[in-house]
Amino acid sequence: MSGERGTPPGSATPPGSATPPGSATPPGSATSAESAATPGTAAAAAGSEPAFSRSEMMIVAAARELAGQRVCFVGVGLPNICVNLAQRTVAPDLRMVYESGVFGARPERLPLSIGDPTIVTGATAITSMLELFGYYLQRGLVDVGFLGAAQIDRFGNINTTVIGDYDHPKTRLPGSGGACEIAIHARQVFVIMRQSPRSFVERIDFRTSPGNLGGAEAAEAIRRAGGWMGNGPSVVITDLGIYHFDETGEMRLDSLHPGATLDRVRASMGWQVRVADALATTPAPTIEELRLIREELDPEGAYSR
Amino acid sequence: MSGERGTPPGSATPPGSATPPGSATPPGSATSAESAATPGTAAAAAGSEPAFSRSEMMIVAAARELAGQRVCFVGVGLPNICVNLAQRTVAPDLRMVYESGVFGARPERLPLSIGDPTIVTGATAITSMLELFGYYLQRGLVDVGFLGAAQIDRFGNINTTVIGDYDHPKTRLPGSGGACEIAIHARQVFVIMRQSPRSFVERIDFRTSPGNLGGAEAAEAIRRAGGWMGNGPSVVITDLGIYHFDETGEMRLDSLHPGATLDRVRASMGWQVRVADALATTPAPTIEELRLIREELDPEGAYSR
Amino acid sequence: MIGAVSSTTSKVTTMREAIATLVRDGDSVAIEGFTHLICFAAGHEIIRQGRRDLTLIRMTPDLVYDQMIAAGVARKLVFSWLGNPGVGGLHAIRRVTEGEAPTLELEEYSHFGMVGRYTAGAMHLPFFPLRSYFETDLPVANPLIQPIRSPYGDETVYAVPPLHPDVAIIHAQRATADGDTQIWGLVGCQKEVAFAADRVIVVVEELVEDVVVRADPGRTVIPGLIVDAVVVEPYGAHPSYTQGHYDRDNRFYVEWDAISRDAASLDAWLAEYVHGVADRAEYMARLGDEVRTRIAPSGSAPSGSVDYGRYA
Amino acid sequence: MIGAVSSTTSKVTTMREAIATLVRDGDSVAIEGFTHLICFAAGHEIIRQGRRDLTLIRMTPDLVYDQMIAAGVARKLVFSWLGNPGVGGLHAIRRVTEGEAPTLELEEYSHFGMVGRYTAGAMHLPFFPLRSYFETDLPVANPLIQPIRSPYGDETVYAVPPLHPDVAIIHAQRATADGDTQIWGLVGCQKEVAFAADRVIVVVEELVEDVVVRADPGRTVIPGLIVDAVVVEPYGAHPSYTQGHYDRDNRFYVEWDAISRDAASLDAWLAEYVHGVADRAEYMARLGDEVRTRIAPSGSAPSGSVDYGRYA
Repeated sequence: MSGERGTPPGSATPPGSATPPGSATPPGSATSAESAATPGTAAAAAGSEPAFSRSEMMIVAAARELAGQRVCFVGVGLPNICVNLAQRTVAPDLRMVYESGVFGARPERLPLSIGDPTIVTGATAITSMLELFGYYLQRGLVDVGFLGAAQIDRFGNINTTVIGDYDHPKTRLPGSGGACEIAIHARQVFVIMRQSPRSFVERIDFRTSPGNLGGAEAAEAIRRAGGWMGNGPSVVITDLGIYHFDETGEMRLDSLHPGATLDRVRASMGWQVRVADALATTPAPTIEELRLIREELDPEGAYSR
Repeated sequence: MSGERGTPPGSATPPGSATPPGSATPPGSATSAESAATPGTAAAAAGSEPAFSRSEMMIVAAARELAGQRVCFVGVGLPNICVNLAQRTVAPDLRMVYESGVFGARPERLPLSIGDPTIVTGATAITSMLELFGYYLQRGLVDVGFLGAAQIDRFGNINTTVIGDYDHPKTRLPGSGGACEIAIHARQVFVIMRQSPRSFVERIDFRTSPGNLGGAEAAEAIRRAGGWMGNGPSVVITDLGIYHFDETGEMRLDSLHPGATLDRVRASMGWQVRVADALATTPAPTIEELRLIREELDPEGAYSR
Repeated sequence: MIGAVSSTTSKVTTMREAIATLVRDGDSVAIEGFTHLICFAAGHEIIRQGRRDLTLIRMTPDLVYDQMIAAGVARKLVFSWLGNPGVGGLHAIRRVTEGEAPTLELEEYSHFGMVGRYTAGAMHLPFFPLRSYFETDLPVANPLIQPIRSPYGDETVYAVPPLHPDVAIIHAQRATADGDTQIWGLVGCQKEVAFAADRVIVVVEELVEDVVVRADPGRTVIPGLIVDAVVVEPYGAHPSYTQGHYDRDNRFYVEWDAISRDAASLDAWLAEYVHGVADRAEYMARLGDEVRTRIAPSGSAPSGSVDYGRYA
Repeated sequence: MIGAVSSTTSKVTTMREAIATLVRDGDSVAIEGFTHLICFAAGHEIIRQGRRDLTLIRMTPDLVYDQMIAAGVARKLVFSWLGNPGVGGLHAIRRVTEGEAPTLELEEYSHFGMVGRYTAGAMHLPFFPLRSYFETDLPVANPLIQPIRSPYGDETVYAVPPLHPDVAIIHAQRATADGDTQIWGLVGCQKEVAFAADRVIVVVEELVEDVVVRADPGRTVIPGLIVDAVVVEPYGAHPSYTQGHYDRDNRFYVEWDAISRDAASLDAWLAEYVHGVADRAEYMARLGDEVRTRIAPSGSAPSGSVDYGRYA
């Protein structure tokens, strides 16, 4: 539970974003040693590029994944910055949906919570939560659902409920919020979380939100038979790299962030991870991406330092 | 179908009020011979009282039945005048509900239909129809539902769907509208209709809205087992008298309107009607009641002549 | 400002183009609006373009469906109340539904049943449960109304299946070019049918800028996200009404009773007011200026403004 | 005017009287509001009056329930997400739910499950169907989440049971003395929980005349018909917010994380800000005038007015 202490304001666990208070490495808490090391490495590799933090790299990588998407269910915290950055860069027409009942939000400031008044003023539509979950999400109108997690397994199944036994938990996490239904009905699910052996596990303690279950083929059959609108997890973005899911439904490392190493990736996961034959290096943040984060989206650096 | 021809504007069949276009004696179409006869009789009986029509007597009698009620589901046509009259006389706090999605209507004019814009302007609340039927009616918040009918039987079961066989009807009536659920969930059901052997029948051709089914005891057991919020029909007001339902669930004539006779009542019903031991005579309309109808509610006499 | 959205593509088109593109022979089509906001303009264009074999869906088939059915566009009607509200019956529909050989197929519910069907469609539910239909003949007449047992206790209620019209046509006071649509006054089931449908045509009295909608997001009923075409058609709901814009033309509802009593006079009316005009503007011109005066509201009734507050 | 309604009885009372009269030991109580309009004032009064054995119901138990549970009013919690939104965990609740011998009973759903429970309650349905919970451990953890087979095809979805709180407490911008209540901004499930409950307490920033509500009936969320008491309590939602009136007091949400980390500092806070004040006015006075300035919106954002039209 040490990760929770000292968590900066606004950085964790809004309803539905489901990053739990007890997660080992909460957003914004990258250790200073690594934060310092990474920019140096990246800057050296890329010549004239500016220094950047591991959090900034994670945010930028996640934002780029939103290219071409129309409708995104936004969790506060890291997803919120990612989505706002994407709207200014790769996805200018992105509509932000908040489970509190907002469609087409245009927050004038970074929302403090998933129901901040700034997401209401100037939005396209306010809906009851019945309508938001029923008419928008369950109807299949959400292209991307952004989830955090306390634990994830190789098939992208997610736990945000408890660590330990359900009735006598070691850690009581927030629970599902909207995560269970977002995982089922968002056309794609993006997961953003920091890696650690406690969060990337062989076996999650509780399945709050279904991913690819025990494998892609069976999961796909179950989805279609049950009328799920979603196609399961499509990408996991961490502080070390970018994972997609291969044809068997298992997470595969496709890109390493500048400065990260395969050894470090392997040391922060509870299973033998698959690695793409043509493992890429994530392009470093551009000057403009960093400017947007630092000057417009998170001038106080709550999420990105 | 002759009754339909010449029906005056605004007199029949709004959604949910369910007085069918094909009913034998539509509202407002009392024959002139009887209209002329009744006032004379009544006036003679009551000395200084003014002349009134059979329709006016029916409206006044129905309005008085609303004494003490809080929430009434209003059908346009006769129920609308009755409810407005009641609000000015015996039920000043009556809230009018329209199935189109209005609670607490304050129409500035007599609405032309159940969704007239005059019921919206100045109302307490507009709701979706899902909410109106779900949160208000099915939840049990409606005290009185006012229904018309093409056919009614001795137990207050109602037909507004077809005359004849369903697949090959002699007359295609409007159908349920909201009548089916109003009959089930309004705490009490008032029925207002003119009597004739074609409308007060031994056996209705189609049961659109349940009354006391085959008798009070079984009906009550079925209502409670099925979670109905209503208690079934409580009063039938016609152009000849007022009926309540006795302990067996059967219609019983409790009051004869001035000028009406038992013989005429019996001649206009398809079954041997029960008559209260202490059969009353409906008090004639007061001067004030008639003034309200003639000057405020229906100056053109569309419903009341 | 954080989160500014770039301009979106305009969906504004003509009624002719919207119907030509989005309504096909054999489609199921719902022109909804509970007495309020009934898009007669779209119904007339469907007649003009000669669509056939439509399944018409509407809680309260009224004059617009009497006209469309008389014109031969439909093979089936899904509904909960048939009539000329406040006036009487629908004669064209009665002619094809009564007697020994009805030619129009009917699928019949109660109002709440239709609302439940739209809601199940809008929510992608396999059914919607209701406490209606108990001890009535409606489930016999329509076997799609099915009993369902609650998993809690031993109560049995009824279910209706989801309804997914191929096309929903929604009239409204105003929308943006992207289709963000606002309604005040009776909303009926406009939201539910729009979300339930595969394609959505929004027809408005007024096209407005994005800032007008965003100033009062609580008034938005339909997001442009689910809208395929926006048609600007003032008086497009005549002879029904648009709250705050114009009143119901009750004289026409009464006249329709006479017009529709025999097929010949009805056909003559269609020839003059539907086939005989190119579009809604010509229709209104043919009715004459007097009608606009007759159906004007008697005054204004402003809602007043509330403050959402800036949070910058 | 046809249909004028006579004046109705005022339901206006004090928070003390409303809680004393309407909230009883052992009741199930829902103080709802999804981040918006959370009635801390009512929660504090329940603590002051020493209620016991309550079942607390709320989609997102946050600071107000952390405070109430720390104060010992509850035996059970029904919820879908536990946390200090945007900040972290709820330490008082974690202390009674973690480890070998949790003392607070939990009944847990997803957000849509809770919404479905309220909706089923509001509609008097025996269950509400959802396409949630597939292939998750939630139905194992909570056996009230039951599979249900559709009567159409062979699909199986999940059902949740209706929720009927004994008392719902709703904060809102404004209401009449009879309880006709209007909200703008996030409505969450305020309407559903109010219709689902047996008793309803409405707490408002502002009491308004009937004509204000009737000028814009589309803004009405709860009718006085289902309201038992109206309490006028400016800033009654602090430290949460009321759209257009004041902002969330985020500083307090952050401070709560520290205050609540140990039981003693939490108790000291309760002693000073709950037990140590008589009512909301004293609470606001104790916070000091600075807080009002700090949480004021940065400007106004008027909705604009629409015209409903007179139809006389």
